Amino acid sequence: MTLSATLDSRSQGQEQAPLLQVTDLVKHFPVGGGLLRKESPPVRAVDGVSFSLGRGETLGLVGESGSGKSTLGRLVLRLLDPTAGSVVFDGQDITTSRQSQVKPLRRRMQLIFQDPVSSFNPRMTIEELLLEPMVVHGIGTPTERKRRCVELLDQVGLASSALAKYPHQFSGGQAQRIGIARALTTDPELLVCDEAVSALDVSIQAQVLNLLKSIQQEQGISFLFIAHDLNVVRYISDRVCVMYLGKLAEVGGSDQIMAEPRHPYTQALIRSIPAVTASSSRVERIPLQGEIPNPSRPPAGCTFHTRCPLRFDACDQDVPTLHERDGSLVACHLYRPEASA
Amino acid sequence: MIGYAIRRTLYGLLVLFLITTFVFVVLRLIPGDVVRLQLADAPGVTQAQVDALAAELGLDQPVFTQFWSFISGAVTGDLGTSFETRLPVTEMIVERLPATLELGLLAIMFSVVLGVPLGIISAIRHNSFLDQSLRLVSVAGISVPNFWLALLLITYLSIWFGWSQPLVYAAPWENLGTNLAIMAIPALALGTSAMAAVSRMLRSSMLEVTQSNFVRTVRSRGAPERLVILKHAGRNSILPVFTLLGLQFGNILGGTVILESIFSIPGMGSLIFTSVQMRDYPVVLGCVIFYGAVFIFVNLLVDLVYAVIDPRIRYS
Amino acid sequence: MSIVQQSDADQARDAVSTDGSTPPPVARPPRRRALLRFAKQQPFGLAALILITCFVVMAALCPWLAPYDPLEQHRGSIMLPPSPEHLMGTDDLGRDVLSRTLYGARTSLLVAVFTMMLGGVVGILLGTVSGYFGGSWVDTIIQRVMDTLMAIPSIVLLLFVAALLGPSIRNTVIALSLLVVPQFNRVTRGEMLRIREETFVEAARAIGCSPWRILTRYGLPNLLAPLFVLGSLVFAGMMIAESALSFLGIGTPPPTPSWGRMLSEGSASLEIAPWIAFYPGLALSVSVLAFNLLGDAMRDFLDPKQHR
Amino acid sequence: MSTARSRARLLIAGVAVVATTSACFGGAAGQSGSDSTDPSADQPQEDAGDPVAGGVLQMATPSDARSLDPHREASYNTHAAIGSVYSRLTAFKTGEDVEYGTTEVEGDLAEDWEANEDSTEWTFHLREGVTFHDKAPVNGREFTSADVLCTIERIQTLPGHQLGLISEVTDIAAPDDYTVTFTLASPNVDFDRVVANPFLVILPCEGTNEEFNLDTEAIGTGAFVLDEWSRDRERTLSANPDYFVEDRPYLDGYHVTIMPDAQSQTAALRSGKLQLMTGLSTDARAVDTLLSQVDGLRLRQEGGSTQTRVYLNVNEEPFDDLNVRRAVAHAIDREGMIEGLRAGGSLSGPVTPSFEGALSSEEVAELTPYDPELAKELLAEAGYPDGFSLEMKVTDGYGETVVKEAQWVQQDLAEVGIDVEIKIEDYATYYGDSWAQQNYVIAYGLQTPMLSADEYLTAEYLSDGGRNWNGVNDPKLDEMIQEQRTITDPVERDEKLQEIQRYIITEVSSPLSLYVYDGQTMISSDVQGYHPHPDYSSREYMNIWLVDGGE
Amino acid sequence: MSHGHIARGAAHDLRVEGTGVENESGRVLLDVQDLSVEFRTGGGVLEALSGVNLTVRQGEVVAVVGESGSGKSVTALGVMGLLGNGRVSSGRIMWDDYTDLATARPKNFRAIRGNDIAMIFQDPMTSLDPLYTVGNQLSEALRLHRRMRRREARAEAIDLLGMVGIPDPGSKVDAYPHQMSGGQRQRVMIAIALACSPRLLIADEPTTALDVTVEAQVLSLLRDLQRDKNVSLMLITHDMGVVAEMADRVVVFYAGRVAEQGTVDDILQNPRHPYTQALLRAIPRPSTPRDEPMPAIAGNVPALHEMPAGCRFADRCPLVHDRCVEQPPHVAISSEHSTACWLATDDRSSAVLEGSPA
Repeated sequence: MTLSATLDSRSQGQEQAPLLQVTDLVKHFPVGGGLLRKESPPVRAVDGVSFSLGRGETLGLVGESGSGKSTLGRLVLRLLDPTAGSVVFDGQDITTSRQSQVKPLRRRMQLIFQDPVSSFNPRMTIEELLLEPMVVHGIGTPTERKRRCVELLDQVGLASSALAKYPHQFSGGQAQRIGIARALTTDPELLVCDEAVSALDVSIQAQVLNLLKSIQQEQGISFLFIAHDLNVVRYISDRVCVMYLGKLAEVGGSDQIMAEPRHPYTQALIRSIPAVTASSSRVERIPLQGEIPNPSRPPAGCTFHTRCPLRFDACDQDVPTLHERDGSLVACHLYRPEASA
Repeated sequence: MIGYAIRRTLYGLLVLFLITTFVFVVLRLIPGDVVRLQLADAPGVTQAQVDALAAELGLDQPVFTQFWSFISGAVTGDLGTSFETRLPVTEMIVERLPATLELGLLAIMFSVVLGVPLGIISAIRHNSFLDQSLRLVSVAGISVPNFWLALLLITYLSIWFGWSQPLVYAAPWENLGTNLAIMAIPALALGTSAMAAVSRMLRSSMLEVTQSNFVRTVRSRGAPERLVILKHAGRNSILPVFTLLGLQFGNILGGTVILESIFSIPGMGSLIFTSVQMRDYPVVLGCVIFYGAVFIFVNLLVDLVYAVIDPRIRYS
Repeated sequence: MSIVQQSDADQARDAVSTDGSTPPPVARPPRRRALLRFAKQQPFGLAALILITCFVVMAALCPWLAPYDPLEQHRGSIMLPPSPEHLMGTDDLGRDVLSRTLYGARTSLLVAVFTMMLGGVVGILLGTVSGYFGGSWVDTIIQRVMDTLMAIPSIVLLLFVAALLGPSIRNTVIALSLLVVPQFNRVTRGEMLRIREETFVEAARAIGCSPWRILTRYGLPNLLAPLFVLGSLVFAGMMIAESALSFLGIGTPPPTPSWGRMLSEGSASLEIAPWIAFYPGLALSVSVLAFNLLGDAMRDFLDPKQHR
Repeated sequence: MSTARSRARLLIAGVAVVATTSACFGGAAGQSGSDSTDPSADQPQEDAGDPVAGGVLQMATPSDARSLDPHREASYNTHAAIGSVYSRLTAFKTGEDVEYGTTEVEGDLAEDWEANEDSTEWTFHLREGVTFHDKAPVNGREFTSADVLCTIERIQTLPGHQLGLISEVTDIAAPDDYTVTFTLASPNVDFDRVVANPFLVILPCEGTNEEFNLDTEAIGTGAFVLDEWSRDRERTLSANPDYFVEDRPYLDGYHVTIMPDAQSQTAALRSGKLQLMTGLSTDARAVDTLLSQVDGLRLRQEGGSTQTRVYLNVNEEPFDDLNVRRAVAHAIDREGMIEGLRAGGSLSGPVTPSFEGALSSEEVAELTPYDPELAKELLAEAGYPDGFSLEMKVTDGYGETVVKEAQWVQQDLAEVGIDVEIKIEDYATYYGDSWAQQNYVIAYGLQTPMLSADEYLTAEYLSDGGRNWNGVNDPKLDEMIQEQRTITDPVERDEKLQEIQRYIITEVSSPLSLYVYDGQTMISSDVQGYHPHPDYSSREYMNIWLVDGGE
Repeated sequence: MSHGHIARGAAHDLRVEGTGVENESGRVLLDVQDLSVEFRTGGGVLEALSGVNLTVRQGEVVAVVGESGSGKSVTALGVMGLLGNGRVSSGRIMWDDYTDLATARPKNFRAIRGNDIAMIFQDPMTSLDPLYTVGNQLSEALRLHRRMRRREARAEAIDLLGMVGIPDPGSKVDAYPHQMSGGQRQRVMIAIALACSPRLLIADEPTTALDVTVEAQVLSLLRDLQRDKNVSLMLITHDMGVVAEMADRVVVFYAGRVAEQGTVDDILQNPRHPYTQALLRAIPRPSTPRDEPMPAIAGNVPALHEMPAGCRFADRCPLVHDRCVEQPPHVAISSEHSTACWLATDDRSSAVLEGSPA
């Protein structure tokens, strides 16, 4: 299997072109700068990431804060301009197109935020919020739009009495339902969920996960699901990408990656999750040492080598690339073809 | 930190240049002919005399040349010569500067010494009767024009108590008592609104800080309220007050223009006033540039103090 | 003279209207009851509102309320103390102080209103542009110009404009606007920079809203609260500034009654006819107080941190 | 002098003062206005006793001199500042028994003097043993005729009013150290009065040679030594121990504080910090209040000579019509203005009434009575039965009172249908751009005194007069003015002058001189011997003494 | 007293009984009895906590779990006397059996607060004063309660920083909070909290703001310190994983009340309250089937101003029945395990059987 074939979605079959194809995407944020100020080295938020996302597929994206996963989500939606690389959405390269050309695509891809309330203009009612995307894209007549609002609320499990209220009058879970409803107004094909359930309580989180899943099943939407909770990501995703310092560490099927993590970082992540088990089965965890380094000064070689319990000589010199290993893609020198050979 | 200071200074110089340009242009546009004004006392002057005076004052040159020669002089500290007194402007400013600075500083001191405790008390006793009364008092402080306050004080202090300020201004190093007796009332009139502003600002920033997480942490440590308020809440909430004071200094400098005249204080404020009236361009220009420089310097100082107090700024 | 409280700008900016990230514990009552809630929570604010209404009514109805023509000099009754005939006495030209004070409300309010309109619009416009292009050269240029305006002592700036254009109500408005512009610019820019970083703006972009739509639907409505607060504080400052200008003889020209002008005329006879300056002084201070209190009250009211 | 003494402010006062043309009475100054002195206030204190020496007098003035150079600066402030420091050849008499504003002179540096037959050659015999103040670089050396020569020669090189005063001097010689001879181009019987002019103070040669800076230093032979001058703050003067007048000055010195704000001055007077406050022009009520508040405070009211005026530009419609100008003149209630706005004053024609050859106030009143009905008729006659609207330029540089007067005039004019809108200009604009450029239709302002009736007429009413800023161009008037200058008989000349003024009032009627207002001096009870002269010199301060020597 | 005693003050009674087994379970340090807390807001008075009972014994780790708004943080702040504009409307907070913290004078309170009881807050980024070095803030606690001299305090501060695993503590002592990462700041917070060797450490969501890898570090540190110093730990969290890993006993909050409490095994293995049961089911685990919907709890937590009169979970409860309109009592299932549910009373006999202490 070729590298690109593995990166591609599998659930949808090889012959169909993926909805989203990301190739060597790079985003550097300048630090400082200005008329009289020296520029520091840029923050390498995303540093050469490639993946694809098939129609109706859910791709999970996990990593610690500072790994660049949110930036990646925004690059995909062209809310940020990439430094290099390309994002092809349904055959159209959106990295270089002008904003006017991107606008029609906006109705086909939407974003769900971690904190729904702050993603709503506090001065708009729920109705105004839900109407907004339709108005912007000129969808439907006023009556149709209004009807659609009620439908959407119903779909996410809220009464139409919510229409006249303001965002702050809702609890976190309700607000996230509204966020989802808003994202659905334009019948998108791609939803980027940026930590969409992270801030929710467990009982509500489960509700929202179920809602997202049912929507996907009904409408065949593709999800790019960004989160830091591996259990949540595993549950909702078909495939999972593990990110570390702007690069992909490992890509694989979600069950596979949880059961047999290859990359030492993935292993450490999984080990770090406290398990809900009885006191008798408690195990003392040996936590991963240190914290994620400053992305403006990433370590040389494998960026994980500073914390890696398995590091060896090559790690601080050579940058590992993604290699296929037993159906997963791993960027680690341990799994270099020659090493395994 | 040093880079920061240098950068700020360069911006300050840029603003100073803009001020100079602005004032220069405005002064040339203002109606009223300085040459004619100067010759008002000499009836029957001839055109030749007018031209000679214009040449003497350098007013026969094209405006751009005048501007350029002013700028090149200003860079070396030479702000030109007064049309009126024929004295170097720099010299006149240096002579007038101490009084204005003192007045300004006294007003600031007054506003801080009174405004800070008022603000703290208001914040601690948030929403109490005391807080409400103090707020009313401080808002009232802003609501009375300072010139009006000054005139009321002058008139009624002398009518009711037979008190008037000493006749002659004395620099603080000449006679501190006299100096303070003269400066007290104008500083009070000038500082009242700043005082009110300080206490209002401190109150609101203190309220915000006392509700912050780290103050809760300090309290959880069992720190006495005094320590909480003075060390932690105080230092954190005084930061915006510094910025405020920097900006207030501009107002106070402006206020000296009226108050110095009312109180016969020989400072730059009264100098500016006459000089505008007399179209004494070099003096006006010099004074405004100087005021601007002082304002910029004070605000630079405020920013540096800010950086000293707040380590987050120091290293950015 | 402190023409404008710089602190107002800061405080107004602090009055972050509705902080989405800290939802209040209780769902807020609907908006139409806001006035009632305001009245309940801010007794000073309510008093201020009532006072301001009185002054506005005074200004609007002065032709009907004033017992005399404010310009008419009653030659036989110069500097008369308050009496049933002249409730606030007469001034040094024999004009009725009550009538002049009433008409003065009109001048003072008009000057402040027009100043706010002119200076406010320009300031908000520049601030919006500056904030929207925050950090770019456009922003830098606007900010340096604003710095320049702020670094020139306000009274000197006013002297210049007055000398340049001559005293008149129109020119007073122009002069005072120069002081207002940087204030509004600063607050607007700061708010714009803040709003620009708000998640809901990103959400709007994600939806496909145009920059214009974002500015008008998301930027301005969220700016309004702090600008309203600033407005009322600046309004108070402008009334003081107008009086200072008139006091210096470079503001409202005679014989138009304005409170500042009346203060100026009356202060010469403060000892012999205190009523000439007392009533306009009182009116000025009380109305400035009212606007300040209103601004304070609005700030407290709109600041979610203050009533947790 | 001027004017701006009301609260107004601030340093505007200084502007107004500088603005005065020739801010001094010349030798031709006439009698004080008979109606302008308050006899009771001017009486000497009854039990003041004999003068005693000692003490320092505290006084205040609203604005300071810009320069101390008497030849470069013409302002009142300069002359008041140095009047007691320098001496002149002769000086106007002052004193308890001397009439205010007399033109009689006495010797100052000159002990005696004589003229030749036709008064074209004047010889002054100088006092011997007079020394300059003991300050470097003059160091108390003796005064000689050389100093007079230095002074006169300097004057001849500088522009300014003082040059005009001695323009008829063709030659000046010093036969010896104590004799100076002036040769005049034309006869002048009053030359001894000319040299009494404060413009002609005698400087030491060190000053004219620029060995010290005349702008900031004054070293003379006067009764007081200028110890210290700090601009816009104070002047400290101490008694000259070697002053040539015996037993003078009484004071150990005097101290002048510059206090621009009238309120502050009054406060200081009330609290006893000030003993002498001059140049007031306040409302009678304010004066009364002050007098009642402070024990022993006395008022000295002096006839003024600054005219209040309405300027009408005869080149502009509608004031190109004499009837309109006359209508304006009749419409203004001038006596009411004095009563309502000033503490005292007298109606004035083109020439200030206290001047020789001037029309009396009574006659002025008769010539232009206050008569709104007549004004309306005149307007109707001129084709303006419904009046008209105009903008009236006024400067606040003369102080708040002038602005008030303008408003008074505004209402008076409104009553006859002339609707003027007041346009306030700052002094520089008013003077530089409006008034002197004839860039106005109607204006309200002041005219500070000139030197003589002749000067008023020639400067302002000749078609090519230096200050003819009203557009007056009347060949007949030109002829009359030229003619009076040739008349040598004083009585005949006075008659001619008065005839011209009647003609101006009735046939030219621009500018309209309204009145001159009185100046007031507040004197505290312990100050005695203050007998000023309207020449604004402060020479007479040598006669001031303090009760109990200021103890 | 019978195990099945039904009363509002059940937990209190449990404690009384608990004192009998003091030797096994340790001395009771903190005893919160029937605590209610209300907040005054613009919209009226809101009861954030009603009738809460819980105890913390010497050396044990008590986890307080619940969803946001359930009152677990309010309980902690109530114990610390840091309620702000809230106030204790009823109940007692007994410290070490002799001081009622709910009514203690500020001065006495301060001696306990920070000294005997210390607290770690959720957000390490904003919980340190940005203007002072961490050393300064550490020394402040030491100087306040242990009357140390400046130099002494500094040396101790360096030791403490080393103890909480800050690398190079000698130089980090002079660092400002903003120069540290979130994990390091939380370590500093722990160091400050431990500075005066408190007997009870309250940790309010100490790892919520941290990444999983750092969370593991901090939890491991807390556990080690707790063991080494024999400190009692009241751990407030919403994460059942953290509970499972750390706690000896668990108190489950729901909507301002205690729904259930017991040993960690009682709660995880034998939850008796329908809420606890549902909560445990709703947690995604590695084993959760991906093709089935998550077992979610329907509905939302009621808002403070619209609390139902009876059982507050009734609206969402799959087992709701008629009696739920009344407030259920605390039912003791075993000496440590109790729950506030009518079902448990009906099922008392079995409860006693199943819940008997191990």
